Amino acid sequence: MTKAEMQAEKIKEISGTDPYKCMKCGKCSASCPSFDEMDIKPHQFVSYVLNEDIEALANSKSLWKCLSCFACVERCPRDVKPGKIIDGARQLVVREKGGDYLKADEIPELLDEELPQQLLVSAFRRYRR
Amino acid sequence: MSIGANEEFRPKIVAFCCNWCSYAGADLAGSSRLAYPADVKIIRVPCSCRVNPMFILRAFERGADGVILCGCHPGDCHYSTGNFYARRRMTMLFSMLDYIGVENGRTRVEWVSAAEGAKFSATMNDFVAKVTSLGKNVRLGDLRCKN
Amino acid sequence: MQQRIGVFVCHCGSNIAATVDVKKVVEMLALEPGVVHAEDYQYMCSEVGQAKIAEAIKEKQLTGVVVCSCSPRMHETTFRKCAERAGLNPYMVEIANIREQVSWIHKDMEEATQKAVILGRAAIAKVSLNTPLKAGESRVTKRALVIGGGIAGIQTALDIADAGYEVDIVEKTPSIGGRMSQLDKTFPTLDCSACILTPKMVEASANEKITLYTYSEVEKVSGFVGDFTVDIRKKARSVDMSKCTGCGVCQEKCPNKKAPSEFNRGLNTRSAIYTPFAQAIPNVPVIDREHCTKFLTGKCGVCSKVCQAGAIDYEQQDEIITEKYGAIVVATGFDIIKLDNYGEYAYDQSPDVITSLELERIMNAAGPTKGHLERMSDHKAPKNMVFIQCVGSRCSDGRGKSYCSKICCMYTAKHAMLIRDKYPDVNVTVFYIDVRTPGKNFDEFYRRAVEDYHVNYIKGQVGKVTPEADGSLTVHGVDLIDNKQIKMKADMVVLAAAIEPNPDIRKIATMLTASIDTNNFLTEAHAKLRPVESPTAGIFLSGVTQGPKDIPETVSQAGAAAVKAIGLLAKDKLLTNPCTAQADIMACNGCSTCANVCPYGAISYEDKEVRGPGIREVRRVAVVNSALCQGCGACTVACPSGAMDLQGFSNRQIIAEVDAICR
Amino acid sequence: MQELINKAKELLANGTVVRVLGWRAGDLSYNPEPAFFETEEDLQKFVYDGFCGANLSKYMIEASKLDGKTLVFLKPCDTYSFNQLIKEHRVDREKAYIVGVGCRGKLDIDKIKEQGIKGIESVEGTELDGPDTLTIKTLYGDKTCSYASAMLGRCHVCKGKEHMIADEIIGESKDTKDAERFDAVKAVEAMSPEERFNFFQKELRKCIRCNACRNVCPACSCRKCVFDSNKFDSAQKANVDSFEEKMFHVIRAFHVAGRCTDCGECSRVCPQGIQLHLFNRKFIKDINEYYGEFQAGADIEARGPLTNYTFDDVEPSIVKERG
Repeated sequence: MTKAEMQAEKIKEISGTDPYKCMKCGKCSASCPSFDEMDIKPHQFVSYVLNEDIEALANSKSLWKCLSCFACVERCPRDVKPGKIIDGARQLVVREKGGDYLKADEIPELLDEELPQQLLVSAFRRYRR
Repeated sequence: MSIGANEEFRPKIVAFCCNWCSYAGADLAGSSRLAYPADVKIIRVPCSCRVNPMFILRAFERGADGVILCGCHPGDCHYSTGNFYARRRMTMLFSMLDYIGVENGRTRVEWVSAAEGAKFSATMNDFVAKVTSLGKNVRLGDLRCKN
Repeated sequence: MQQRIGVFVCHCGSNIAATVDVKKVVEMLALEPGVVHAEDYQYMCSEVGQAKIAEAIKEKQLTGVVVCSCSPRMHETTFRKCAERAGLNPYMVEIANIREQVSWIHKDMEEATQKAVILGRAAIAKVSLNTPLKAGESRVTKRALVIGGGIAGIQTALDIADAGYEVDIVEKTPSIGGRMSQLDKTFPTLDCSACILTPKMVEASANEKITLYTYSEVEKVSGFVGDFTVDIRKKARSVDMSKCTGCGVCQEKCPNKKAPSEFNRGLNTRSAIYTPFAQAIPNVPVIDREHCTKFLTGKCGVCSKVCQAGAIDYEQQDEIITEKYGAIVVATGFDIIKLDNYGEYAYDQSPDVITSLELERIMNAAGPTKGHLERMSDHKAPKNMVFIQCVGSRCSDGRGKSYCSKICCMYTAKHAMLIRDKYPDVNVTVFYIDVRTPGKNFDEFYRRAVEDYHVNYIKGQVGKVTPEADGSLTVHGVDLIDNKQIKMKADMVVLAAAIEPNPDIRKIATMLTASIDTNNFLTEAHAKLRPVESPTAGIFLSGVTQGPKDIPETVSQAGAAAVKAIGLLAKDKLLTNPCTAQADIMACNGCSTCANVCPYGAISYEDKEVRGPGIREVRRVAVVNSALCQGCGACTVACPSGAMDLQGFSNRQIIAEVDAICR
Repeated sequence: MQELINKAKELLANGTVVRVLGWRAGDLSYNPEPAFFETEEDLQKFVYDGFCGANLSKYMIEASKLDGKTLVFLKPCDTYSFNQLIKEHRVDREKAYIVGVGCRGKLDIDKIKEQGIKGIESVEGTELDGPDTLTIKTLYGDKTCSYASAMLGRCHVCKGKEHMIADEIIGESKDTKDAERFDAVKAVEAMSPEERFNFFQKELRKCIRCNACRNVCPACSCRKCVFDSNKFDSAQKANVDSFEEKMFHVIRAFHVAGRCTDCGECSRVCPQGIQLHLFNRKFIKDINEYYGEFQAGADIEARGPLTNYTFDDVEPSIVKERG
């Protein structure tokens, strides 16, 4: 198994979703509040995983622009849940970096008025050890 | 009888399927290529109510490790009421087998419609796994063994 | 007597042979006791294959045949007929299912071959105990029942009546006509729905072979193919059908006009005494007792006063009609799904978000807006209209239906085109996932919408519809081709909601013991080769009850179902299944336990003289009426002495199979 | 006893019945046998005491085939069996004149022997209106024990002393129930599967297939038993390892499930002392729990639980869930 294949498998495992179920309707992208900020759009996440182009996904801006609002997860008619896929990709990157992410007590001074609350909540939910 | 450590135990499973729902469900599992272990051998009966407890005991006595009965969902019986009787009979029989100390995982009733090929396959996979984990059936073959 | 059994193993091309070593199966089964002949062939069901079986039967004087092939549900009849032609009793044939149960689900050749051998052995063990059986006969009631009075039911009934048979239509609502009567125009020709349907409705009502039971429901079904007995509940109409002239004065004068109109999908109201629509057949109104002031408070009675014919009858009771039928056709049609699970489309929040069926009523000259396209909120003409496709169709997330509703792409193209034609200044946008137009002149129709009428088709599902304070709607969509998110103002949004089988179908299927799938569509006897028959003999499927389809398809299926029903009614006698129960009078206790569990009342008791070794007495013993017995076998297990046995599935046969499998 | 004889004489004399089904003395004083009597003279041999435990209902199947009415003496528990037989068309109500006999429990000679009393010649005080203490004449002199301590196991869990069917009743009954009917079943249920298996294997190992249980059972009244028929390949008795040897009792219990009145005759007659009622009572307990209280033979109308159903019946998986 190549590295890309393994990574793709890992994303599927973390997200618990099956990208083959996608019928390319685009409802995820239609629902996404961060769509304009993203270089790879939510409906494309799925094909990146299917095509095992994890490198590009890992280096995309989208990975960090997703708010984890889960609108796409909620509305996806095929239960593919792009939000979970991008979450999986993010986990993959975070894990590979070997844990050099922020500690919880470093966060308050970095806080920005503009930062959406939801982002913080979901970040804590996800990265808390 | 003990099973050698490197000899994989393969159970003998008899599945009674009613002609109208479950046998058709098994056909659908086949045409949909939904695999389940070859240990399962199906006997076609017109209705779940045709299955006499004697048949099940006979299977166990002849060395079966598990017996499963599949029929139409309650209320959907081709003969209207057959599976209702089967349900009571099997409840009684299974309870009795459990009572005399036979592992209750070796018997099962599942309602599978003609459209439920996937359920048929999943049920058989699950049942085979369960029976395999129980190992070879010695108790029913051996209830009155005098050795 | 030792049986002489022939074994025939089919390759089914490579379907079986690719996974099962058929030569090995032949070799192993040839060793079984009683087997005097064993061979394999490419396609046993082919003419050549059947000839091989026939030849072996004659040459080797076979008394039993085992065919290792596909499911008996597929070719058991084929091989039985083949045996019969070769002079062997057809019930001396058994099938070992080594395709659906072996080659198609197993990959390992050794394992598959071994299982095929075991299944073959079980079939040999069974056939060794088979006895020749002879089919009995039962009579056919030359009358058909059609459940549902939409276009499918009407067409089926007309075709059956045309062939000279009596046919009854049972329709739940006050009028026949069904969904089609609610439609404005039909694709791809754009003819007016009512213009083509109404003549058929009139024809059905005028045809003396056809009896209409409107405002009626099937209550109970018993019997079997050729001889069903059905109870029909004729609900109290509160109007005497024989007296009513259909003048319509009662509806006009009825003071309570607040009941939501079912026919107009609740977009407006109707009187408590009503006919669903002007062309209703029969043109006799019904009092809706839940909304009628007379029934609610005891005061009023206006309709009774104004009725010149004296047809109003507040005391009328439901009536049960019991009738016998030879064949039953199910044509219960569809409804659209409830949209409760799709909050994002704001259907519940804005009256300007409507379903396509509601748009049909709005576009219809007899509808709530008299055919003017207007918003239901403020009755203003819309400027921008958005159509959303696949609402609840093709969903595997549990909120909607997994299937494609099939008709939405075409009716949306129709709506878009009609609106652009009548109101050229209205912008029409269609958000689609795929546009599916297989059908004669269908794609051309869709292309006209784009090319001639400039309907804006955008590939991408809508995420959300937001009602704004100014009364407009914001549609949050995406254009997947341009990879752009779209936020668009709309005055009206039309949802192509998924269709689903009539919710009553579960109850009806249970009564008919007809099998039904997880989506509540009735199952066909064979998906390709017997698409208009239920696996339950004598039950036929017409229209959407079998699966989503448009009008031309429905009409053709309705005709096909009619032909199948006619084919049944044309017979004077039916051969009955000879696999019936039989009581051994030597062992029968006469205890009545078997009769208690028989669903067909096929068992009675007679005092019979019994003679045997040392026995000569008159005993009360069970007697099975083989014309009524359907062969379920419930009695065989209930019988404490084992006196009751089932031919073709006898205790010894099943035990022999068990033994062969566990050997 | 004299009351019963007088009644029998009276009914024979006035032509109401042509024969009497009762008891006569057996080989041993505590072993009376069921017998038919046709004349007043015959009746001199008639006996009735605490050892007359047999359920006479089953004899009425044959009596129903004979001409004329038969007088039969039934204890309260026998009447359930008689009703069940009427329901199954095996006995003819019109051919029976039923005298319900009162009951203060029936005696089991083994229960006396278990108390260490040996060399028994006869037992006194066993009559219906006798004392609470039995006097046992033995080779070693007189011994005593309480009536209750000598009762059959089934009498301790008696269903009640009311006759379900009778033309008239003679004698007073005394309540004998001092234990719960399903306690023994519950005790087995409480064991682990291994213990249950070992328990039943030990019990069934004692079986010599004498068929006494089958022959005495009023529900096992089939003209031809499945174990004697070749329909299930279950007729060959020679092979001790054959299917029926192992499964005989399970199948027999299943065949009478829903029809067994729990009369307890099977356990009473078993020469090996196998607790056969544990099978039947298990089914009765399950039926009561899953399908509602049901007493076979309480009437002649109710549908048996295994020939009945409701849409919402428990699924067979309940056995597993119940654990």
